[in-house]
Amino acid sequence: MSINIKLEVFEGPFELLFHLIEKDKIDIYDIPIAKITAQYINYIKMMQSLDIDLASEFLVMAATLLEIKSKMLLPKTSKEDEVQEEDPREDLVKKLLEYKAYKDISAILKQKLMENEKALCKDSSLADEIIDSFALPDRLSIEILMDKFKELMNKKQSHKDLENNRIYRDNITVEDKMVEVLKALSLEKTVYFDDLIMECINKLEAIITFLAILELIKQRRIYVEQTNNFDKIIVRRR
Amino acid sequence: MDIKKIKAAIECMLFVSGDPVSLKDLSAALAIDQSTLKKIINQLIDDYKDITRGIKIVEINNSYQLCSKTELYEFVEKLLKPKAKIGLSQASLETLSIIAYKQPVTKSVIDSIRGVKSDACIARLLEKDMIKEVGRMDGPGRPILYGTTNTFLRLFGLKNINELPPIKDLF
Amino acid sequence: MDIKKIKAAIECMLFVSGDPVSLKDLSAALAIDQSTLKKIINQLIDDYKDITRGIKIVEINNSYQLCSKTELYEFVEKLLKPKAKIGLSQASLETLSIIAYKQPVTKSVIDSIRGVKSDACIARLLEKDMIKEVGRMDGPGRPILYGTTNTFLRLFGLKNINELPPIKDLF
Repeated sequence: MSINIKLEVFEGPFELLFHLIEKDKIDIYDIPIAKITAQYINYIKMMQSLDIDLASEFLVMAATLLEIKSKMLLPKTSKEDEVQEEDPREDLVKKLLEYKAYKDISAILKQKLMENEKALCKDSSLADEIIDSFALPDRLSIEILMDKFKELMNKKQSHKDLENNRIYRDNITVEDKMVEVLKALSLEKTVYFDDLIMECINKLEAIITFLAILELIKQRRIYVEQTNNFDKIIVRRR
Repeated sequence: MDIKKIKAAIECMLFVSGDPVSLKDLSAALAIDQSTLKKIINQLIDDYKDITRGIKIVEINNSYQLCSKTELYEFVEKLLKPKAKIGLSQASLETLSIIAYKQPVTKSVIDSIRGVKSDACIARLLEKDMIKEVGRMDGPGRPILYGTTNTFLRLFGLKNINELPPIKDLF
Repeated sequence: MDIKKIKAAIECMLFVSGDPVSLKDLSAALAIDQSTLKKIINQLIDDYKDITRGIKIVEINNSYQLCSKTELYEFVEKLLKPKAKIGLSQASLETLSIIAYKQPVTKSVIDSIRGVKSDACIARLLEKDMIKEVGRMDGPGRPILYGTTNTFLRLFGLKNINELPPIKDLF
């Protein structure tokens, strides 16, 4: 007998909390924290028992909920204190409301996108063609070319950093590079070793690329060949 | 110059350019002052509403661009086969909403509002030219500040950022 | 379908396509027989002759394409000239800068750095004698390697390629 479990996947802890709040039609300004905490932790336990990777953010939220719960259990010392003391739930509620505002607006924006993305424009290649047909001046400044190249390489660098989930100062890892090399090989059966190196932004990245290729060869996930001495080295996927 | 010819010249320039053209550049090319030109362009925008026309002019940040009419999308779809739609996930849409309303904004602010890391979403939005780096914040690490692009405005049918639907006032 | 809407749909499809579209493809997308459609397109071609229009439909081998009107070229030139003081589009300038610094280099490396196809730019740079084929890479496909020309050196005032200004942190 098979059991069907319908499990909703939540992007983050706020989304999960909102699901729990909406499910029980709870007043967001007066969240029964003990009940919600229990439900939240149950959900996390279920995910863990199913071996689903949980983002650390979910655990941070569980800790936050427990902290609020314990604060609310503390006896109030006097009536005056009660007036001054702020509700331990206040911060959480504020954050939940802010998140909800953006979640709601994203639904409205989605609607707008669905309507307007059907309006297509024309690419600008015709203008490029006309501009390129103009005569070149007698003398051009080399700085234009250098600036353009720098701009391109910087743009590429920052995109790469984001794709790899790294802060821009952090160094690229061999593991990152292995994934990149495999990705390149998933698009084309072979790539040139030279191309992999030439695309690197700096020496460090080139060295890491080299290490990643060695590691992939060791793991027998790629192989490398060279027909003759001094020929271009070809990297192939297995 | 005859107003009819001005209209033709505007259409011609917008067609060739493909990209949005600023009122300023149009005004320089036509040697007509910007406020007169703006009136003519608004007339032209009305002319395009005619049922026999398949294209329209959209205004984005004081620039103008030719686009196909949305209501004729079905024909484009039949002709050019299903071209991939923009396709933004819920997570990317949330990230984009936060950037749209809070720009210029850093990744850590976005992360804190969403309660999760937004790196992948930001990378996708950059790739789709919906957002761009608009500078760096002073202070440690000099984090990147993000803002929306003209592509974002066009795809969401907004003339400028002030046309965003009002968000609930919470704070 | 109403003839007015058909005209709008034709304009819309030709605009989005950019390239010539065959009568056959248009007829399939509109579900109208080719001979009826041809009559409507001919009417549309006449409509475009109106003085307020800046574009026209040209027929090439039973295919149709939208083009800007030649008599309005002066405005296109006035619009684009200031943007292109150096006689190169942004796209071609990008391509040229990569070839200058990374030569000899294959098209696939250029494409990967720019993130878009560079075929048209390479063709136009070859035409302007700014770049040339300098050989082929060994291995499958034997892709063409590009490098800069003497014309390039002369225009940028360089004696040889080693005089390119060095870029820090790159090699």
